[in-house]
Amino acid sequence: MGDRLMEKQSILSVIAKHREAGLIGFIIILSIVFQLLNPKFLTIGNLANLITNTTILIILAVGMMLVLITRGIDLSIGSTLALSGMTSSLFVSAYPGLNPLLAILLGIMVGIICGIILGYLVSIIGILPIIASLGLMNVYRGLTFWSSGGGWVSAHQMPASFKGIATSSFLGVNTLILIAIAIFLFFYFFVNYTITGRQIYAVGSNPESAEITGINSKKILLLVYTIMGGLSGLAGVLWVSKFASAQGDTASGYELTVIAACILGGVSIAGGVGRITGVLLGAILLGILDNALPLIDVSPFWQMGIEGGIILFAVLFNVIVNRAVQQNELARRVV
Amino acid sequence: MNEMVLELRDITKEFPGVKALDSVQFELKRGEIHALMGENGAGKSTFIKVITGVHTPDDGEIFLNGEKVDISNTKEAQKLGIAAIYQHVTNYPHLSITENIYMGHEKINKKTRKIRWKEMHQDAKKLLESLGSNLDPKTTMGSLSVAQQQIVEIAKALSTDANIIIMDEPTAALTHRESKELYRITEGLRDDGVSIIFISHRFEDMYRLADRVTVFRDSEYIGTWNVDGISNEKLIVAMVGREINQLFPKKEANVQEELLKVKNLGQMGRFADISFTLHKGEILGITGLVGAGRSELSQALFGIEPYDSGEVYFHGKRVEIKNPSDAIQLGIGYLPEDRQEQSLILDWEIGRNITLSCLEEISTKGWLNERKERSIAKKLAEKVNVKTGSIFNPAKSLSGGNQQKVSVAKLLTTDLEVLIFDEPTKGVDIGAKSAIYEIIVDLANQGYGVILISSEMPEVIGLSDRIAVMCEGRITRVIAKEEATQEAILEAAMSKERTVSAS
Amino acid sequence: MNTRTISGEREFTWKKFFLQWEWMLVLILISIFMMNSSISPYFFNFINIADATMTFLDKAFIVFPMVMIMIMREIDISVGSTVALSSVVMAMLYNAGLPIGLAIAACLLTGALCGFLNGYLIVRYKELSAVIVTLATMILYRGIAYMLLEDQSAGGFPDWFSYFGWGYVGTIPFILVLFVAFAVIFTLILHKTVFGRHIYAIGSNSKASRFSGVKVDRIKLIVFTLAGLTAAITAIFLTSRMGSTRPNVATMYELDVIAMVALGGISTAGGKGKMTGAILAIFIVGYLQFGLGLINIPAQMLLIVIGLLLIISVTVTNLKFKVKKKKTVGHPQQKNVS
Amino acid sequence: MKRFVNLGLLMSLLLVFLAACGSNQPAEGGDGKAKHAVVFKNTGNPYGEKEMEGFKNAIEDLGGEAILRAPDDPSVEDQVKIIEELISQQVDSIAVVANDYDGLEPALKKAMNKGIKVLSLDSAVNGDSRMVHVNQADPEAIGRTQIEAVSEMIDGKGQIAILSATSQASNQNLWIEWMKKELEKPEYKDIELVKVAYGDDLRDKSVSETEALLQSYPDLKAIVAPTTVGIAAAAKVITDKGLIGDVVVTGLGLPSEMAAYIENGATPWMYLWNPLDVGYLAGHASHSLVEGDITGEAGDKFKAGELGEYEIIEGEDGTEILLGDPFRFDKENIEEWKEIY
Repeated sequence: MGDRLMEKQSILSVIAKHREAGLIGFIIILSIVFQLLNPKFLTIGNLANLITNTTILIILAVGMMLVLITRGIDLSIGSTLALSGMTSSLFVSAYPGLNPLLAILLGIMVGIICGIILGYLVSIIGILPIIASLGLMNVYRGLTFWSSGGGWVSAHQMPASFKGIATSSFLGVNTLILIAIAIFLFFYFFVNYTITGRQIYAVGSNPESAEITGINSKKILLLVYTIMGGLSGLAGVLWVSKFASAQGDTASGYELTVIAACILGGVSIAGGVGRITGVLLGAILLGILDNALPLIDVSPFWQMGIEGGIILFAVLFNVIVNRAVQQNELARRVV
Repeated sequence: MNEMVLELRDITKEFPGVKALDSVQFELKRGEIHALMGENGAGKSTFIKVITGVHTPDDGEIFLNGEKVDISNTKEAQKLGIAAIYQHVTNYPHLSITENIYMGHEKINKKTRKIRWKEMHQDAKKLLESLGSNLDPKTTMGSLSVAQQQIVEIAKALSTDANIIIMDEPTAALTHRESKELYRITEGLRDDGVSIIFISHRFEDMYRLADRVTVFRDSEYIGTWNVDGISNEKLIVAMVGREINQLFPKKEANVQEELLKVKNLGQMGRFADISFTLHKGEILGITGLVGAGRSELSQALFGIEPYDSGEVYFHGKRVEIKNPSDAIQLGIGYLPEDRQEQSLILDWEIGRNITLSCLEEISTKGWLNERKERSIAKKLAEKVNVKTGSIFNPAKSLSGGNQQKVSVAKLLTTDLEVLIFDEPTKGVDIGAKSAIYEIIVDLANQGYGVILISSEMPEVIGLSDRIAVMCEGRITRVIAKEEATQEAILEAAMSKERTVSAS
Repeated sequence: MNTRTISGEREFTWKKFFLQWEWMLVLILISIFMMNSSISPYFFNFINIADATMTFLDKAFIVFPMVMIMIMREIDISVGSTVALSSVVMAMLYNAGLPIGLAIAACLLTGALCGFLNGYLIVRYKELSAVIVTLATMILYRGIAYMLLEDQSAGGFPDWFSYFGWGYVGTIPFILVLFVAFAVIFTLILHKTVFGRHIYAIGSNSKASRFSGVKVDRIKLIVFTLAGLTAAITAIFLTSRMGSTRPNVATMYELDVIAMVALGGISTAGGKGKMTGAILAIFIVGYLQFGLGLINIPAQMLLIVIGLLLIISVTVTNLKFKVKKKKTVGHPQQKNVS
Repeated sequence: MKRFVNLGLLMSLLLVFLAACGSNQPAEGGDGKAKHAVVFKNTGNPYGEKEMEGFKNAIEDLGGEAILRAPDDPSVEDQVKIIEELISQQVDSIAVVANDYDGLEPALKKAMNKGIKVLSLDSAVNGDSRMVHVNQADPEAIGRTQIEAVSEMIDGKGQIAILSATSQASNQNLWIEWMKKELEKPEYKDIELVKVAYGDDLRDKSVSETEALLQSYPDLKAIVAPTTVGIAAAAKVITDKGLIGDVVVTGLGLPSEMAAYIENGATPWMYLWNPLDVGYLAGHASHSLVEGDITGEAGDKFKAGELGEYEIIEGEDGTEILLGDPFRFDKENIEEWKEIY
């Protein structure tokens, strides 16, 4: 009896400590269920689709994680994405001979500018991130409509090289996937092995201490929003290239999906906590739901409800496990 | 070589509207422990921030090893070998011990700029071991006890190769035993040639540790003495500016009928089998080491974290206390340990703070009666003698002691019969301390039943009629006033034997 | 020690009185009226000014509890979805044969339940912030609305049902009358009752409030339920204005509402702000949109203008606040020692 | 205090700036020109821009003033708001491309009560809330041509799927119904409709729905997407996966967007009406309603400029004006049309 209690407790604490393991377990269970319901789920072709479609979410979620760690939030990324996608595609349609790398750079630049403006409002002026990014969300969205004059940039206006950004592949792997892997590895190194990366955690964990340690938290905040902007800019170009169409309402409301991925990945809204591997898994979990629900013939109208239910369940499950661990620890203390 | 490692001359620092330091002096010898004392608001904190480069002084000079230096930011202070351990623990709760130690001076690979985690973990482990701790450096800071965090803070200071370490109230949150451990570490550092500035309200710390003591009062320098050359009374006069004749006021012995009776109270993992009675007009002291379950017990009695077994009787009638409003309704009041976090709303006016817990009584059917509210607030603020001009000043404008008085005033608004004081003089300077003691005794004399929870033994012994000592979640002994000595209490606090309930 | 006298009368200065954010909002509102009258000949007549309120007051009902929620340092981003779900439930039950009165009651009940669930989860699982909980329920509630109605629209209400959104009391729109009644009630509750004072206390220091006997959990539960209930009221008005409903109505309403509350001077840092500010903000945003609509400004310009208005006004409060802070907060401990 | 005044000035300045922006717009009401408004589903939609342009051309030819409006996202709430604003401006007519069949009824009824002529075009509102509807295509004709086309492309046998929008705008559902009816005919007995998928008119969703279709039905021969977003997304997926020739895509699409796919063969041909003409016809209808030439009753006739004469007929719900058969876009003519819209 005593042994069983200990065992149960240790399993629980493992789950609590290694949130990623829990997520992987959940992903595996879901995959098995989907595979049983539709054997086409675990095929190379479908998995490639799944990953390709999730790359943009992963790229954005990595940036959002940094923002959330500093106790911030960025609601403007959907609009930033649309604006940079629109600007770069307008640009390539005007100069079709342009190197696609330049288009990517242009998109990133637009994103960075959007990010710097938000970062400035948050860090220097001191506006709360939720309000500042809410305002800018409207402004950037308006600018997107305005810059295109109400039109779309569609497939035939884009040179093949530009559309190729998202469809080409290197060594048999889609470029999008490669970009996402590169970004993931870069930021994995950045947050875990660089001083600046750790300072982001420090600012989110305890801003006052950070001040005393001599960390320039304003600079860190500015940096974090700039990175988020840059990543949204990149995502904008990839999005437009992938769908070969730039519209005013591109990615409207997408910011909430990104935040949901972070939350599923164990990032705390209260700051200081979040691991990049967790975020990756959170994004993949959402990607699986998006990919598999249509495959197993779930009515499209049920997808949203199922997603909401799973997010709520995952979040509650985490809390309940943590509580059980604490209870167990208390029970072990003999009084 | 100069005997003085650090000298500060005529340091002045002004903030808009406040002169925080007015031309103060300070000298620190190599390898000495120098106590810095003064009431809250005397300018000690600002002074430390000047030394560590958080604030730049408006006027005055700083000499390090005889050379004039400018310390314009914290990085520079660190380079000069100055480190500080602040009063409010300033760490990163979500990060590992290693990171907390090395934040700001991480070890990196010069070429790749990559953080060398392995090396840092190893070094952190060594540092901790040198301080006699076997904590795993990968543990997250937030899961440590305050004393353990304190050790990490010291390790952090050592990791910068500091030869001047400033400790701001390091013992405030420590138990007796933990304090002793800290003394040992501090003395060890001194013997290694580190100079230490030690700030504390506890006279005990100073006598035990310091070689010399410097006193500030009202932003001014008062003087420096050798510790063995100054008496307790003289020091108090230096700090307070007047004499305090009697710290513990005399209490009438008018213990009356039974008020509160607790039987076999327990809460999983925190405390168990707690039984005692409290009478009208009695002060029941509860003490013990940190972690003995004192605060948990008092919070359970007030319904903050409800108990899960046992019975509570009030005036002989069995009652259930599930949340603070139940307790207040019954007539049990609670003065929390951390007044800034748990009692006061610092942004609010003093008056609103005072009336917060009695709004139901002074309103009619839920509608506020602001006139009545004002008059009650004014009356009570005057009763506890808050030093302020108007009840509309914000609570954050008050000193710690006066904030505590406002917290006490909050308890007097409602018809309470039992008052629980949880560490009422923590972080309060000696002047305000005596005022708070006076209030507590006065309340007991008026017929309140008072439960006084404190880790300061002189306080418990000086005020209580009976003292219940807790150890690891249980009451190990109940000592009557007459038999109460520090030794007796300590013995009970460390014994694991259980004695009969305190009825 | 001799007891001193402490002043118990509040000092009143005109400067302090006029230096409130709400006066700034009044100024902005007047400017908007002036601007609207100058740019469009159709604006300045009683009928249009009154009728305009019909176009923006539907979501305004949610603003009242949202002010309370944000003062308590919480947030609710599920209100838009709650509007959609309660509206869909009402329409479906009516179409399934329930009398309209009962369908309306069901709508209110659905909204209240949604709000209650939010509040319950937030109070029960304190580790979870309100953003997380309401983000999840936001997706969930709208998801349920889609499950119920798929991509259909449901309507066919009796003629008198359109009275809510289109009817008049004399020459004043019914919605405006009800809004004013709500505004008065909620303003009084927030500023003149124990309940309201407790809300401010919770937002300023939740722990201290609990230690002072404030029933924090109960108050949060009530306010979140109120948010759901007012979302259902919004649903009734919105449905009445459209005569039918679909699962995707009221998208992004939560952000509109939060923007109004923020513009009204309520900080998401909690404990600060007044109901009057938020009420003024409703009319500022509403009339600005209406006025620009009268000159047929393109939708994208409208987005930019609203976004800039929010940012500029919050920047302004922030700068004002910073200046004040510099003056008073140097080192609180050193102050007022005597 | 000074700062406060400054801020006040700043604010007023902003508003004056806005006012200046605003006054560039033709807002004068008293010059006797009739004012005709058109409200599209949402802004930033090139199809809508063309439709509104056609409307504007017609109105300006006729000497009226055209007001073009669209909310920033395709919601009924915002269209109601815009209609209310138009009523306040005392326009003479309102033509709407509705986001919901029933949802605008109270707003449009209020407009009609104030003497404003109301019609719908493209995406209809119900019969009670309009005087007449300008129907870009006969639903029966659309359903029929789609099935005829797909049958010809796959030689009359194999699996097909439909990729629709959310179909809330009532159009798609109606067309799909007609397609299903058409499929019941004996000549299509070898064609199997395996699934109707919904891409919600979102790029990403339409792409993943298409991918799901391809995964689930490896023998799929054709995808019919009667929505401009869906057809472009489906054609893109087919192109990217190198399935050109194995799976064909057809449906209703914008020439400018689909040019690339018609040229590469992913979509051999497709259909659409000319949105300029839809708008143009609606403009003339608005004018005729305001002038009193027609009342919206079946049998009324009016001249629509270069499009010729039209007659109002009785539709399923209310009266309609039919533009004509959908127009076929293929390799031959796409070059010429892709620049137009």
